[in-house]
Amino acid sequence: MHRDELRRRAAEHRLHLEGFAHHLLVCSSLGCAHNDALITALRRSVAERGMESRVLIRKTGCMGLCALGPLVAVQPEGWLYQHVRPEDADVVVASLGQQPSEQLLVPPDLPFFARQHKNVLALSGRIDPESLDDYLAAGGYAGLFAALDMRPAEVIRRIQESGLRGRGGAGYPTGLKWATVAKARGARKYIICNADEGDPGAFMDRSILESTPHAVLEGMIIAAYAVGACQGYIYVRAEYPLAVHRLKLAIRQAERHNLLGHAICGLNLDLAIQIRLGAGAFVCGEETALIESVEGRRGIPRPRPPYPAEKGLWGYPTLINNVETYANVGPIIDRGSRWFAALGTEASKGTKVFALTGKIVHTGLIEVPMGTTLREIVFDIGGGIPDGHGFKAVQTGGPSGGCIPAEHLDAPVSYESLSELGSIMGSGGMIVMDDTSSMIDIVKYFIEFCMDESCGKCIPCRVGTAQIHRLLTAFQERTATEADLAQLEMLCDLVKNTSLCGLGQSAPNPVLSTLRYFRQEYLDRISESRQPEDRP
Amino acid sequence: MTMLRLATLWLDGCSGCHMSLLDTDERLLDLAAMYEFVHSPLVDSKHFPEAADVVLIEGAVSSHEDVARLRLARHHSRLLIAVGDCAVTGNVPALRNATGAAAMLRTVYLDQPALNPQIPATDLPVLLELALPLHHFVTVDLFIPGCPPGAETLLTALTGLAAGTVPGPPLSTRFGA
Amino acid sequence: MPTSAPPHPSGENRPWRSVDQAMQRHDYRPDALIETLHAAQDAFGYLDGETLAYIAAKLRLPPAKVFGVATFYNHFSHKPKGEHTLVVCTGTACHVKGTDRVLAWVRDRYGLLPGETTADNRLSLVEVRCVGACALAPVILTDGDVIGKRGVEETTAVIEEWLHHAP
Amino acid sequence: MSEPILTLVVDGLQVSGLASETILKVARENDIAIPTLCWLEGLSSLGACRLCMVEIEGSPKLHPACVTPIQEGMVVATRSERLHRYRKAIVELLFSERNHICAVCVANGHCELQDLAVQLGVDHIRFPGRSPQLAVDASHARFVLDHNRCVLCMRCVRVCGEIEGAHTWDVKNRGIRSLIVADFETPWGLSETCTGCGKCVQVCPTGALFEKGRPVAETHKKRPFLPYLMANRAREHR
Repeated sequence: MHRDELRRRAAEHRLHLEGFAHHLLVCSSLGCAHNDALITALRRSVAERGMESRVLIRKTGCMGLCALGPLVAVQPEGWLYQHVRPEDADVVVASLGQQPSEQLLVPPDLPFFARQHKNVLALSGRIDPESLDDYLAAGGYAGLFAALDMRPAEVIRRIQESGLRGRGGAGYPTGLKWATVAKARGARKYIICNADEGDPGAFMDRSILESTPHAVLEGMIIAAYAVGACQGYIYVRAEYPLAVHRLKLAIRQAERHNLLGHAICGLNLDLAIQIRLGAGAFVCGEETALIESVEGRRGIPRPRPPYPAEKGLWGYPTLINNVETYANVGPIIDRGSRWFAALGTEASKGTKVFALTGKIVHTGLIEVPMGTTLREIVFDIGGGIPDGHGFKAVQTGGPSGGCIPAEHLDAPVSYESLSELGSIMGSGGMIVMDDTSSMIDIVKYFIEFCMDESCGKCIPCRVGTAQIHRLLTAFQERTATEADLAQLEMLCDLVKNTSLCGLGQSAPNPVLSTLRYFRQEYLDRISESRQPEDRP
Repeated sequence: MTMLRLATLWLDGCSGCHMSLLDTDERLLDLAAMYEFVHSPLVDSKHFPEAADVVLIEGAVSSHEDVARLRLARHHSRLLIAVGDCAVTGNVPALRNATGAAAMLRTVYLDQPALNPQIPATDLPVLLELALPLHHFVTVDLFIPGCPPGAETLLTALTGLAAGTVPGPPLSTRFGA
Repeated sequence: MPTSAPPHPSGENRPWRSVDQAMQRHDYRPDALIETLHAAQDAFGYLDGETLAYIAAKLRLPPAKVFGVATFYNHFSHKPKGEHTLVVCTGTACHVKGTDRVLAWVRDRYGLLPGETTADNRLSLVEVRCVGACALAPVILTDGDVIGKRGVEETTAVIEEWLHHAP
Repeated sequence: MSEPILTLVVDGLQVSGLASETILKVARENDIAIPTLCWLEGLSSLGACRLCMVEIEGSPKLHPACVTPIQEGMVVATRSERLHRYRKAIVELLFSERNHICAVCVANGHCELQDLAVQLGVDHIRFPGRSPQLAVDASHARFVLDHNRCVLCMRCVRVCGEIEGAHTWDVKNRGIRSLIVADFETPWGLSETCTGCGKCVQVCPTGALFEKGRPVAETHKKRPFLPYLMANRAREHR
C-alpha cells in the first residue's frame, strides 16, 4: 500500500473509533494478566444494557501502574479504574456517562501520572497492540512516512541533531552509529533490534513490545532506510511469549500492508524482518555475542574492534539498537529533532523509560525526562517506601550497575550523573531497597548472576567472578577477614580492567558501589575470630 | 656474626623437603656455622622454642593439630618460610580436596582390597575437610615452591637469609620442580 | 559419520515435523540451529541425545557444535519435565521480595533444587532469570499461570493448593 | 595496491609492520616477549586469556596484543607494574580454577602454565583452590583428556576445527562450568568424528591432553608443527 492509502485507512479507523461514546481500555500486558474473564464480563454487561453500539471494549498494552492492576481506563472520561475484577464489570459499565465509581477510581491527580512525560509510552495503554489500524489512527508510522520523503543522510542528520543516545545501557550516540553503518562498505547490510532484555528487574522492552510493537518496527524500517539495510532481525527473549506473539502479528500485518517486504510503500525500499528467539543468556545483550547467537552459535563475545558497524552479522556492516532506541525514532522524525532535544539535559536528551520495582509503593513502568531527580522518581512518582520503612538505596543498571544511597537522591538521572555515582543508566531497571535490605545480600545476588552468565571465554570474568562470589559468601556468613576485603578490592579492579566484554568489565560495579557507599556493612561482617595473633 | 635460631616443622608432607635439606651434604656444616637448629624433626626437641628467627615449614595444613602447630610456630618465629609445594599450594595432600576428607579415608581404608577393611578409630589425626597451604592460616614471609625444592635452592635461601639479603633475587625453583 | 543419513527417528510417532519445518524455514543453514532447538524443545519438552543427533545430521553440523550450543543457553533443558512445572522467577525485584525464600521452602517441602523433578515425576522446579513481571514480584508460574503480588507465605500456600488440586 | 607499512613504538623501540599485523606479531618479530596462553601461531586469535594485554598511549583501556592491529604512530608498552600485577593475578586465577598439581602431572616441566608462573614470579596462589571434581576421559586408545588440568584456552577446539577440519571438540555449558567435550559429550574413544590425528594433544599447553604410556614429567609436545603444516598445505594445494 502506498502512504496515501494507509493515511486514508487511518482516517477511516479514527472515524470508526469516534463513533463510540465510550471506550473501555483493558490492560492486557503481562503485569495485568488474567483479564480474559474481565473482558468477557465487561462485554456481557455492555450487552445486557444494550450499549454495544456506544461502548467499545479494547485490549491495550501497559498503562504503567502495574501495582494497581488489573487496570481499566475509561475514555473520553479520563478515568482509570484499579484492581478491577470480573465481578466489578457492572459497576464499571454503569458508571459510563455518570459519576466514576469511587471505590475503583485511581485518584486523577496521582503524582505517578502527573510527573511523567510520555513519549515512547505515549500510545502504550491507549491502543490495541494487535491492531495496525489502531496504531495508524493514533498517528503511527507518520515518522516513517515523513522519513521516506527525506534522503537517508537527512534522516541520519535528524537523529544526530536530536541527541538520541542508545537506550540499551551504554548511551552511545545513535546518530553516530547510524552514520558509521551508512558509511561502511559492504555488499549488504543488516539491522538488528536487541530485545534480549536480560537485566533481571527490568521490563521496559517487554512492555514496549507488548504495547506498541509497531513503534519498534517503524523505528527499524526508518533505520534500515537510513543505513541501507535490507534484512533485519529482532533478537527477543524466549521468556517473553506475549511480546513474541505480538511482534509476529505486527510483522505479518506490516508485510500485508506493504510496510515490510519488497518496495515498501511503493518505493524503492526492501526490508524483511525476522524474529530470532534468545535462549536465556545475559551475555547475548553484548552486541558481538548477540551476533554470534543470531548466527546460530554459542553467545561468545568477540574482541572489538572490528565493531559490528564495520563487520557484524556474517561479516557485513550491522546496526544494532535496542527496543527503546528504535521506539524513539518514529516520534523524532515525525515531530522533529528540536522537539526531542528540548527534553532532558545537555548531554542526555529526551525521556527514559524505567521499570520501578522493589520496596516501593507504585511499582510499574514510568517515563520521565532525563534530568528528573531520583528523589522525584522514588518519592513522588513511586510513592515512597511501603510499610513505614526508610529508603536505603536505589539500584540502577542491573548487574552492571550500582547502588545509590540516600545522600545522592537529588542527583538528576542522566548517563553522566549516574556514572559519576558509580552506577550506570543501564537499560532502565530501578530497584528500590528499604532499610531492611542487606547490601551484601543484593551484591552477592548480582555477582552470582554474573558468574552464572559469564560465557567463560576470558579468565578474569570466568574465574574472577567465581572468586569474588566466594569472598562475598564469606562476608555474608561473617567469616571474612581484613585480607579478604583487600582481595575483594583487588579482584574487582582486575575483573573490571581486564575482562573481554562489557559483562565482565561491569560485573564488579555492584561491589564497588557498595564498597563506596556502604563500606561499614562489609567491615561489620569481618570476623573477630578469624584474625589470629600472627607474628610475634 | 650472631647465630640465627632455625626451626623446621613437618606438617602434611612426605618429608622430601627435609630430605632436600639433608641433601646439602657437607654444606650442612656451613649452615651449622650460620644457624642453630633449635627445633626440627631432625633434632631431638619436644616443644617449639619461645623465639626462633626462622622457621621452615614443610607440608600442607591437613588436620586440626597442623593448624595448632602452625599457629604456634608463627607466633614464636620472626620469619616463616613455606617450603615445598605442599606448604605453598597444598599439592598432593590437596588431591583430596575435590571429594573431601571422609571420602579420602574411605578410599584409603575401605575401598582397597585388604584383610579387615576399617577406618582406624584411634591414631588418626582429626582431619580438616580441606588440605590447604600455610598462607590460608598465617602470614607467610617467603614461599619456596618445588616438589621438593632442590638442596641448592634451600641453601641459597638460607645463606641469603643469614646474610640479610632475602627475599632477594627470585629462587630458581617452580611448582612441581 | 554425522554427515551420513540421519538417524532414523524412533518410530513414526515422534513428531519431527515441527522440527523439520523450522530447519526448512531457514533452508537448513547453520544459523537455523538455535531456532531448531527451540522447535524441538517445544515439541518434545526437552532435548535428548537422539534429538540433538537428528538436528546435527540434518543441518550437517558437527555434533560437538550442536551440543555446545544446546548446553550454552539456559532455556534448553536436557531432562524431561514432570507432570507439573513450577517456575520461580529469580529476577532482582523478585529476589528482593523473597523468592529465595520460596525456593528454600520448595527445597524443604519437596526436596527439590532448581532443575530437578520429584522422584514420582509429579513436579519439576525451574528457576528463571526474570520473566519481566517485576511489578508483580514475587512472581511464580504454576504450569504457565503467572502468580504475583503475594507475600512469601501466601505464595507457598498457593503452590500447595495448586499441587493439591492439580490433576 | 600493496599493504601500507606502519611505524610504531613498542617499549621504546621504533618498529614497523604491515597494517594488517597485530601488536603481538610485530613485537615478537622484534624479540619483545609478551606473555600469551590462548594464542598459538597457526590458529585464529581469540583474545581470551588476557595475558597479552598491553598499554597504548592515549587509551585508558588495556588492549590484547594478539588481536589489536597496529596503527601508525602507536606507542605501546608491553611491560608495566600494572600489567605485571594483572598478568600475575590472571595466572593465579587459572591455578585456583581446577586441580593443577604439578608434582603428579605428566606435563611437569613441559607446561606453559608452569612456565608462565615462573616467568611472572608466581610463587604461591593467593586465591583458594576451587577443587572441582572433574573426570578423566581415558577411553581413547592412545590419548587421555584430564579436565583437572584444562585451562580452557580452546587451542584443541580450534586446531580440530580449523586445521584438522573434524570439529570433534567443543565446549559444554558456559562460565565456570565450561568443559571441553567431544561430539555429544561422547567418550573420546567412541567419538565418530575424531580422526585420532593427535593435533589437539600437541597444542595443549598443559597436561590436560596427553599421550598414554608416558610417565609423570615426560610428556613433550611438538608445538611448532602448525606453521609448517599450514605453509606446506598451501604449497601442496597449489
